Amino acid sequence: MSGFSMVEALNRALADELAEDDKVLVFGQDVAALGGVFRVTEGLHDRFGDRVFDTPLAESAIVGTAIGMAMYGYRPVVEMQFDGFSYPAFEQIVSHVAKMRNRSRGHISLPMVIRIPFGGGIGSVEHHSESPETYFAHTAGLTVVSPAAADDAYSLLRSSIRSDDPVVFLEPKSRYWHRHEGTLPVTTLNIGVAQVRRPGTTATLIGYGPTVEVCLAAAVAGSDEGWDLEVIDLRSLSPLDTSTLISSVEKTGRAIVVHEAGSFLGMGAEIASQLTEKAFYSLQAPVLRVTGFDIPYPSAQLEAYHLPGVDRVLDAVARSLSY
Amino acid sequence: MSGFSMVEALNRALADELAEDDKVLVFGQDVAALGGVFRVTEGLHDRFGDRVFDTPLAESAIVGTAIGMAMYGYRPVVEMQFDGFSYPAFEQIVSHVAKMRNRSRGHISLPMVIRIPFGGGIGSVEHHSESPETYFAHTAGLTVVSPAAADDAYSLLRSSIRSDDPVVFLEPKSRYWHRHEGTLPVTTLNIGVAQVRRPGTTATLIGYGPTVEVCLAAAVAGSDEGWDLEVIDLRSLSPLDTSTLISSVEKTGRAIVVHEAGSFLGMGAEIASQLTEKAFYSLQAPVLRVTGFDIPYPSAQLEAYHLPGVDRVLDAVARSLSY
Amino acid sequence: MVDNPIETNSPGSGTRIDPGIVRCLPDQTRPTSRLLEHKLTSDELLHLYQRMVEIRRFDELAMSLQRQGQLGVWASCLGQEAAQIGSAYALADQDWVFPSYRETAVGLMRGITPGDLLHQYRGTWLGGYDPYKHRFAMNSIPIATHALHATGLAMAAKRAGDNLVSVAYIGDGATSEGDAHEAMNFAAVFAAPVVFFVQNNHWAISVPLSAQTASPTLADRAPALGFRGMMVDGNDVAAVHRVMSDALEHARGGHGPVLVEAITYRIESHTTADDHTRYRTAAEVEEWRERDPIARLEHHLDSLGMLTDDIRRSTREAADAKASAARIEILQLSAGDPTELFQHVYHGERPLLQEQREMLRAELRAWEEM
Amino acid sequence: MVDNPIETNSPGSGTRIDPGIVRCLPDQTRPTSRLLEHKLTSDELLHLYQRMVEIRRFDELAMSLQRQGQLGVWASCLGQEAAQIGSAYALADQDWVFPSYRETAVGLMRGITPGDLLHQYRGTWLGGYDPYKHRFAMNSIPIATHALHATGLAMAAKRAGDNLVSVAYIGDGATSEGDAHEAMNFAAVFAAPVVFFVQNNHWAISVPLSAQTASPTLADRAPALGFRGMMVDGNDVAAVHRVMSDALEHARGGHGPVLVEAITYRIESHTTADDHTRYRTAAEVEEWRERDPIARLEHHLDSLGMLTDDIRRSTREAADAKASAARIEILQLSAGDPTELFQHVYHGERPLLQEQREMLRAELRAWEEM
Ligand SMILES: Cc1ncc(C[n+]2csc(CCOP(=O)(O)OP(=O)(O)O)c2C)c(N)n1
Ligand SMILES: Cc1ncc(C[n+]2csc(CCOP(=O)(O)OP(=O)(O)O)c2C)c(N)n1
Ligand SMILES: [Mg+2]
Ligand SMILES: [Mg+2]
Repeated sequence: MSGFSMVEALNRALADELAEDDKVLVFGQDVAALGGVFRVTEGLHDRFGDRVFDTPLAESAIVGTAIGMAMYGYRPVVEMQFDGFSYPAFEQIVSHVAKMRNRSRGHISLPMVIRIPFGGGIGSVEHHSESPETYFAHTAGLTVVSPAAADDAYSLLRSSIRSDDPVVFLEPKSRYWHRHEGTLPVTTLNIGVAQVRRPGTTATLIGYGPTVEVCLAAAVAGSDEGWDLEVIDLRSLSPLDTSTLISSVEKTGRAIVVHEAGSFLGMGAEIASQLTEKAFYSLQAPVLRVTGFDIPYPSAQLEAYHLPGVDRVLDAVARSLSY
Repeated sequence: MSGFSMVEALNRALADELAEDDKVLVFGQDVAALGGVFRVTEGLHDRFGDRVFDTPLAESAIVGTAIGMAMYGYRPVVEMQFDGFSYPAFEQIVSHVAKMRNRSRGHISLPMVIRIPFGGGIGSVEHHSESPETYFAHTAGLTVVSPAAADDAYSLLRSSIRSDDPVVFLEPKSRYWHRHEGTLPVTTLNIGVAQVRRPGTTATLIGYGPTVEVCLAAAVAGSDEGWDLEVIDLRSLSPLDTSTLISSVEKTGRAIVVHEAGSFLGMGAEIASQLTEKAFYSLQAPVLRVTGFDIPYPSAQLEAYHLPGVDRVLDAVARSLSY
Repeated sequence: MVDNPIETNSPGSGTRIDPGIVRCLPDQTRPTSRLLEHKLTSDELLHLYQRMVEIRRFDELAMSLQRQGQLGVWASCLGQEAAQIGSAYALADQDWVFPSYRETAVGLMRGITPGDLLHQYRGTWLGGYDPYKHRFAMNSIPIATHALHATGLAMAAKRAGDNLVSVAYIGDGATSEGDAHEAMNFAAVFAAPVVFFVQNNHWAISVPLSAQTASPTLADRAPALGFRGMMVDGNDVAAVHRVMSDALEHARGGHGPVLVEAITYRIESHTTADDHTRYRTAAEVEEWRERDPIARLEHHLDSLGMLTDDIRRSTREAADAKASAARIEILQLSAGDPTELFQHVYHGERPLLQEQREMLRAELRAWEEM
Repeated sequence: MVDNPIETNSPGSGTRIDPGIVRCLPDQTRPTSRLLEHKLTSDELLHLYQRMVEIRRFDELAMSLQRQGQLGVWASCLGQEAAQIGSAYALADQDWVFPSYRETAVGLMRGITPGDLLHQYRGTWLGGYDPYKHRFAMNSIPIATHALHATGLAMAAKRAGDNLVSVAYIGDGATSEGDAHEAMNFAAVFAAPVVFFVQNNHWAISVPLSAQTASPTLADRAPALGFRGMMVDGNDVAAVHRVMSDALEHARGGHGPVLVEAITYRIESHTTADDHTRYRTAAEVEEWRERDPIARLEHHLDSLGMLTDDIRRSTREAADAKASAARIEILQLSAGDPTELFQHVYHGERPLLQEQREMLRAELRAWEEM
């Protein structure tokens, strides 16, 4: 098979960081012998020994001990096995990971990465398809990123490990096996910078993680309607690259945000508010949101109805154009 | 002293529910002999015996055992001692409280109330002044309310206890001791309905919990500038009474949302997005947000700089009018 | 050898049963120093044998349905039948069960139909049965969290004066979670009638027991928190039944919670999505296969002269027939009207969800028309 | 009576020290069956006496500053001086402390200045000292959470081959939190050099120990998780020092974590915002006042003929002088430039915070001009 998948890219990013910086540690549940339930850490234990290790089954402890290690100068990269299992660590993340630098008046840095496979579309059981980004992106002190493509996954993960700020790294499960042409290593944009994946003039589609692909597919389909849609991949949810979004909307006058999380207080809300405030006179229609429903993530046979797909995006474009 | 404080109103609401429905239970840390650190449960243990009881120091257990009790037909009202100590219960709240009805296809109701004193302005130490409403209001399956006045606190708490949906009840600490004229019991509006606290035509100020008072004070101050400001008290954050907000904005053409939580993915983002989408042609300016900064809640001597005050609200009105 | 040390223990708190691991049925694979009396009649033993065979057959069916793409995933309980069936058989009707995702045998023992039980794995809904009818709570996937629900329900029942015990089924891995500790501590402090039934199957996905705890037992957690802990051979259905009966009696009698550590083994991979050959040896699995709980009981029944070829055959046939019926029931499961997605989120109606439901309804209509 | 049972215990895991609660100094309030040898010279005892007096004086100062409105709140450690000072004195420089909000005495023992230590209570900043300089981590207010940080740091130090022990100070109430359990289990599994120093002061705000646990001890949590637990009379500074020294040696020697339960009492209200007369009797407090740790040591020094009136006076005077200096330092604390609020949230700059800082800056300028 040519190219590399996102899983392979993440694996390689971990390996390269482990090789270059002996302060990097990788741990969590089932990351050693098994190589992670998605095989993101495959082979790393063999290669790096006890720098890649399994822990008992306790997420608060995984994040909490990582804090102590980061205080001591290590750069822990921990895995929450699934989005829905990051919640037991919520207190450690919100009360300590996010606040330690500030509390200590800058004395303590916590250079740690919390990797979380997130999002749906893989036919899984409950708690395995959540989109918890709002919880983290709303929390001051955290950096929250999500790659949409395999090459970016590699580069973003390496930058996240090198960041002196703690990073919540959201890996879109449904994109894990998608292959990218080319060879590693690659260097993509910095954390905090969004990428225009496709330029266009009719309207701006904004996605991240799993929905960038949906936006790109909608853009292709939209050209049948004569629409020239711009697609932006956020890459970083916090900080948010507002200026790239504003530039785009100043050109297109219309924007649609697409994500799997529910609409209510989803990223779309923040983006719509900022764009409305900062590009008020450019907008010819309200920023629209195409999102998962505001319901608990549904069972496998129903998820297709829940997830934002190409048709819903195109409907939203049409609605936007009708203003 | 005439009238009653919010603490007294909440205490009376609990007492009246305990008296009328023997399925109601009240528990948490220090709620029995001590009567709660804010005295909200004062005297209830004496009057209702072991239906009001202290637990060991473990928030996940307080919420988790409440789930089991609610399944068995009780109506637990649990207290998280402070906003910042609700996070250890986050997993139970998000993964179970919010989702149990849906998971069980409607078989299980969880009629429980999670009381959380929230917000700042009381000169407290870290973790005691948080505004965690986004975390809860973003979570499908939860009802999230917050009273701004003592009479409403009484009525909202009684309705919350009677609700068959789980309710996160956010009590604005800085309003605890504010007195309301009149006598209890009172009945105010239903959950889900916002209240216009002051009618006006120049712009709409939208607050909830601790910031309604700020909005009202700004409205009074604004009349010096010749502004006739409308003030809306949300009362319920989820569900959000969008139609009351739309009607107001259709009249005023301008809105400013005021809250203590940070702006990024705060309630202001959701309100701004919905208003922009649903009242696009009425809005003469973007919906503006006056909020706490996007930083960890600061120490006592600095909180005055952080909290949205009358001046910032008035500045925002001026900015809104300049569009 | 038959002995009876369980009754000699002071009830109430802080004690762990001697002499360590309780066994009642001979184990062919190792010398057993002493066996305790069990509490089952021959008819009951035979009944349990039949249920174990039937439920194993069901587990095989589920495995094969998963392979055929009819189930999204399957978490086999193969090898844990004695632990699950022996404990479930000891329950009274009014008792409540709080299961994890692996308690298929317990669910079937509580009378839930295979179809109702498998919605979650077929992906047709997140749950499917009426938990009140069977006193079998919703499967809990987040590890250890449901131990708190079990404790809360027990506290509630005690308060109501109802004579029931609430049983939390958790795994060895689950004991590492904070929630497990909090549940045990609350149960002890409130002397709640809960049994924490820990199936120590030696693995939490790929993490072995030795990486989960530095203690030689999980049962010792109980006395450290002031309540009773017991250990049982989890592959010995009669011993499990006996220890569980004692535990339930203890809890029912108002003496507070009990932790039962049932020592068993997960023969299959964690789920069908897992590959256990990556992290454990074939020899280890083989060793435990030889301690198969069904073979153990079979051997015992044989030694009592109770297992004719006829019974073996009829047992197998009955199991096959039930599996066929189950197969049909499972394949008929469907997700139903997608707009039900909005129906159970809240008790009351919500404008936001009504809007979203109308949008979906319009889409469904449009698709139909195409 | 002097005995030495600590060394007779097998090191490694799973044991709790006999004979129960270790004591070294006679307790005037109750017959003490046997006293163990302590490890302090007379000079050291005298030094500890002086520090205890000095730190109690400091605590009184803080109480009165709070009453004068100069501190927002104060959590007194009055009555816990032996536990805190005896344990802190046993530490090596390279060891790390992870305190809760009540470890004032430990903080002062680590050389943090009163002002630096009290920013949090004065409300001038959330913290104030350099944790690396003193190897004294930031105060942790969320109960039990910092036990995990201590464990993580110990795992890191062990990995780095550094010879240090990490000490988590937690309360009796804290042992109920899931994080306490997870921290102890991780520490045990990774054989990390951590000491969990539990000050069992009998109360968690208004909740007594008896409502916190059904177990007679907290120390027994350790053997249940496969590591060593010890109990010590927390009002006996020599015993605390001795047990803590042994615990540190055990952990430092690579034998894994230790839990030390120091039995003491919170004499004051939980904080100045609390009113303990609402939930406990004056008689109970009185009983413990009679077991005052400073009086205990004083009595012992007296019986050794070491406590002249001169020494008493000079000790008191030195304490007063330090308190006066501390008072000045604390009153001089100020919050500084409010735009520092934006400085430590992230390592890098963020446009959103830059905007907000500029807004605040403009407001500050406008206010100045008014
Ligand atoms: C809170 C949480 N973290 C992680 C997981 C992922 N996970 C599912 S099963 C499992 C192992 C459970 O092991 P154990 O408790 O021994 O039960 P067993 O599967 O052996 O029956 C893990 C880690 C989860 N479901 N919940
Ligand atoms: C997670 C969390 N829940 C609740 C609180 C509120 N609170 C502060 S101190 C305290 C009691 C702590 O008791 P203990 O652990 O015995 O320590 P002590 O105060 O006696 O030193 C509580 C409940 C908190 N700080 N953190
Ligand atoms: Mg297991
Ligand atoms: Mg205490």
